[in-house]
Amino acid sequence: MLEIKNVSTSYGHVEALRGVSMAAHPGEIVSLIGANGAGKTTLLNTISGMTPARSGQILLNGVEITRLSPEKIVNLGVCQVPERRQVFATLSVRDNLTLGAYTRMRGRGEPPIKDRKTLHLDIETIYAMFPILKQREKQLAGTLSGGEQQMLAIGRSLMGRPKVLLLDEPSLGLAPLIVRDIFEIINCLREIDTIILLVEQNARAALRVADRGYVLETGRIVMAGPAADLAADPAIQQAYLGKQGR
Amino acid sequence: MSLQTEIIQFLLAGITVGSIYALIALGFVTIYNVTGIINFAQGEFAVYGAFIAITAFQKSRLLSGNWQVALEWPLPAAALVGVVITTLVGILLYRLAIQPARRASILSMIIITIGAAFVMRGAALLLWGTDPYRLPVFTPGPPLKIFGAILTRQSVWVIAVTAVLLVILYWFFNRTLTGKTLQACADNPKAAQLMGISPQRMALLAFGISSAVTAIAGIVIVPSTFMTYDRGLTLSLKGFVAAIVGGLSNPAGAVLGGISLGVLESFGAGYLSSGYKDAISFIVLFIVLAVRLGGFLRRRGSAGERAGL
Amino acid sequence: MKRLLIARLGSPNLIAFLIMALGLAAAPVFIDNNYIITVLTIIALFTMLTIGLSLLMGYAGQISLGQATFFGIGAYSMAIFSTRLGLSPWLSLLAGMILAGGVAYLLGMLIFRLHGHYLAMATLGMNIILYLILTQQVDWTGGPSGFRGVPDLSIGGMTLSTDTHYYYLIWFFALITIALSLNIVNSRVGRAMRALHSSEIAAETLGIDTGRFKLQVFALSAAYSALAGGLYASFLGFISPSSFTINASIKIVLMAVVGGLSSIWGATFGAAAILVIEQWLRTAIKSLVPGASGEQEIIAFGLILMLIMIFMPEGLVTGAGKALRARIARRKPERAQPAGG
Amino acid sequence: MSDTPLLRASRLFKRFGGVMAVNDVSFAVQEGQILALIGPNGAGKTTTFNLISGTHGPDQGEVIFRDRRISGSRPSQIAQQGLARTFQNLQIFGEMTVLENVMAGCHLQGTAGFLAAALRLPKAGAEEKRMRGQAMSYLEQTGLAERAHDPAGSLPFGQQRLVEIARGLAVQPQLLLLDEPAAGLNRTETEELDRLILRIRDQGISVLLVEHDMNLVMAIADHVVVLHYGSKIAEGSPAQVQANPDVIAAYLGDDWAAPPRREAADA
Repeated sequence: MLEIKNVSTSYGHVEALRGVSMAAHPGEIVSLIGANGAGKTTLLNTISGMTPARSGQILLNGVEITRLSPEKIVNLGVCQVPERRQVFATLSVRDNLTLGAYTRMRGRGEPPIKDRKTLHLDIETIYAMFPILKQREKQLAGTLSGGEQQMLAIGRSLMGRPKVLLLDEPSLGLAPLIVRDIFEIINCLREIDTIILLVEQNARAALRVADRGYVLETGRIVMAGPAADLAADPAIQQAYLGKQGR
Repeated sequence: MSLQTEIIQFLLAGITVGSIYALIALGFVTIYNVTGIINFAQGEFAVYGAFIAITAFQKSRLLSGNWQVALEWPLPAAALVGVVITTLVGILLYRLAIQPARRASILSMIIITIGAAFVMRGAALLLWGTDPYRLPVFTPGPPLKIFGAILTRQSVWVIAVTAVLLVILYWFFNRTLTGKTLQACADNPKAAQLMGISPQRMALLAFGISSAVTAIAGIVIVPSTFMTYDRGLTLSLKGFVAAIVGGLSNPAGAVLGGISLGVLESFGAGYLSSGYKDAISFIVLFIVLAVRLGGFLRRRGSAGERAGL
Repeated sequence: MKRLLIARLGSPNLIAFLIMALGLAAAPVFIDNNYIITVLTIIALFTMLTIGLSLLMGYAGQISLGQATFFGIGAYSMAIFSTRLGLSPWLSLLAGMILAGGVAYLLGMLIFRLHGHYLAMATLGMNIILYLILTQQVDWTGGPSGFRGVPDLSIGGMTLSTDTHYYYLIWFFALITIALSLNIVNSRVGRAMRALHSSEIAAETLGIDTGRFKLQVFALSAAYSALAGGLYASFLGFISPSSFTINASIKIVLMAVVGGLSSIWGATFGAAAILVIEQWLRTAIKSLVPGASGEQEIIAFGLILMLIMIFMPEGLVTGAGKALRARIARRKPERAQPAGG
Repeated sequence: MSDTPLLRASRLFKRFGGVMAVNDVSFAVQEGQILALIGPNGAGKTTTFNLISGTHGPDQGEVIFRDRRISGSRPSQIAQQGLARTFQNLQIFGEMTVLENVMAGCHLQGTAGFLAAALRLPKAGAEEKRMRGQAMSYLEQTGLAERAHDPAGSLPFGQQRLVEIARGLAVQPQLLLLDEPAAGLNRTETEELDRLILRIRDQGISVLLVEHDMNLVMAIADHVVVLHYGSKIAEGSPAQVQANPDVIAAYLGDDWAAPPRREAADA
């Protein structure tokens, strides 16, 4: 399981997370929601080591990963699908997927990929999940549509056989119909028995797909609970749209 | 000599010199793409490659004659040593000077690589002095004739080595996992890090490849031109101009840029003024910068720059 | 008015300035050694050059690796205008400054659209082109072997002929440069320059025309350099292209870096330090490696550049001051809360 | 005079690559008004802000400020027209003192050039004194007077925000653009900011605000414009936009987008 204990993170002078504690278990989808600037993305970046925590602890299956380098954290099975997808635009779809398994091919990730055949099989598994990627196999990732790039980014992370999958705003900038497809995919990811943390601005959709949810406000967790309960709570709307205005 | 022959002659000479510029430009591009750094010490790698190869090949008096070296290895072995040691120098440069300052501003980084160029140049002066050095041609024999123009055998070597290196580099970057990893780092260093790729390891690799390629350039050219300790700066600048002409982050562009710069210089020296041959590349630089940088190049920057490497 | 005067007198800049001026004025009385006087004079010249670059790099945040270009323009203007064109030496000096400033302004219009690497390379290219012109246009410049017979300057009918004369003249100009630059830095334009260095976009949104400012500072630094060049030519009477190479430009960068890129006083310190080190290294290397010739001291210069930029990017003077202050600041709370340690 | 708005953005378009960042956005800021520009992440707020402040030019459309077209002008020219701004990721001059920061903001109130400065002409001296006095008054207004001689970079984050606002005020603008002024501030600092912005408005300076902190927006804005996917989806009083179903959907999303979770489906 993934445990986050009293974590604080700052960017320069700005405290982006203030004593955040939470936990997540394999096979469940946990949504982190909250208004812009609440610290959702920072929380994911802190877990993946891109923005190291200033204080507190992050434990993966009892092993402390706080302040390890991002590379080491990836080796331990934490894979992040970054905001705005960040595919390697100048590489082909297949190469993007291959690089997703980089740590496993270098023998540092689990299970290691020792030969081309294993790699090929793994890529085929991703293609089975995202048939469109197989059609685009040789195309440069930069030429893909937004939705396809999002699928590629998710597929690329799955190539690392994550124990923890961090999804950062997967619906950002996508057309509403594509958003539906992406959430469909996220729903299916439950089957791979990983810990999934989902950061979403689309709170209603995120709570619908998730098992549990946490609400962040200015770097703090202000609400937590089963997703269905949170979805029904009117306080959520206030967290997004503020107290009653004039 | 007929006008046509003359033109072919200049063209061939230009392509030969241009190949060298192309290799140095490739060195620039490799480092720039992965790290966002322009290495002002790039040309020094060519000097070191050549000098080390020469020292391994023939009896040499180093440190103003205070240190006699008589290895007298066969040419291929000497060349290999030149490349290997220069590569180590490149790696050392990264580890000792670039990596510790990788969060520094562009201004600081420029000054650091300039400092590195000075150290390397000064060390070369101390070791090898101010004398010009030369290697024998790789394969002696009469020059080739192409449409009446003369192409020396060494020029063939230069062009062939450049071509072979290009093929190898193309294969490396596009067909091997390590090559693709480097490309990924150049493309999006942040995402690369999220794949478990260490940007610093890749930067080290880039410095290694870049210094090796530039050292080879220095070695293949030294049979046809004398090498002196202070050639590094001019070579750096020409390589940089070639890289800029090609768009700075584009390896194929760098090669084209190098060869066109060589050809332009060759014609300029032939028809305008040989004294101002070296000015040609800078006039090209000013024109390219004025025309293109106002537009897309400046805004894009390299991946490394964006990541603050 | 009285209060203002006192306030001014009390400013550390003014006190430092007065002490320095008095010390320099008295120095030749105690030093009866032409060599030392000459070294001190050269320090004054490089102070002007370094201040020009400091204004440009440290305050306006624009890099130039070709300051020796303007040094050269100043020197050769002095030589050519005063001999070939028959202008008076003083007019030639002024003409050189105007020419250098104008060249900088025009070049700046082209290259200040660039940033970082491109600007650095473009300024290097500028220097190389000047060097080529100096070596190629033999009829005008005397070519690689140099230009002999640059006339002496004269003041009120007295021709300056001795080293001590030039010592006073050149330090006079150097002190003026320092004073003017200190004034500029602490003024409306100075703030605009520093703002531009810190954040170009923020400066722009305050109504500061950043493009024009960069050009003006570049032209100013070029004029300073040309002033140094003209004085240098007249002082030595002989100039050659080898004094205006990229090595010279980098040496100026080094002096600015050692002194701290954004410090007027640092510029003087940097110039002095590097020139002294240079003299010392030349003899040291020769005794270490018998028979060595050439500018091996550039190894040390390169090392200094790298070390400072890696460990103390603000330069020695500014950096050391900051480190000291940080140390004091660290100690204070410790003393205030002994239990906390 | 009063019926023409101070600033009018009409039919702005801006495309970045394949993305329409700003798609046909129009709105107006009235004199003496606090207008808030809000919207979910990626809605195009910052781009719109940049189109107005001159950091980018619009592909189509224009920005009219005091009856003059300012779109396409350099930021320094826009500042001369009486429009100042702050930055979301602070752009203070860290090595300069707080006072010097604000005096740099007074740049347009002076004329001394290099020569006057270098020679310390009396004119420049008088001007300098005047600017110093002005800058101090802005520091007093923002509660920074005590820190006037500290390097701006050494101030805590919240006060650095105030330095930017004081510096913006020093431009003597008619319209002050604030780019997420509350980002990174704690609750007390945000409340102080509330009051400061209201005071600024009461001096007759209009404020255009891009802000994430909805409590702040709802408490002080006179008028709110909501962007989503680059387009304007609503505008009105804070209470009006809060109750607007389109706005709620934009912020909270539509749950039809997600399939129900497995357990629910099984049950």
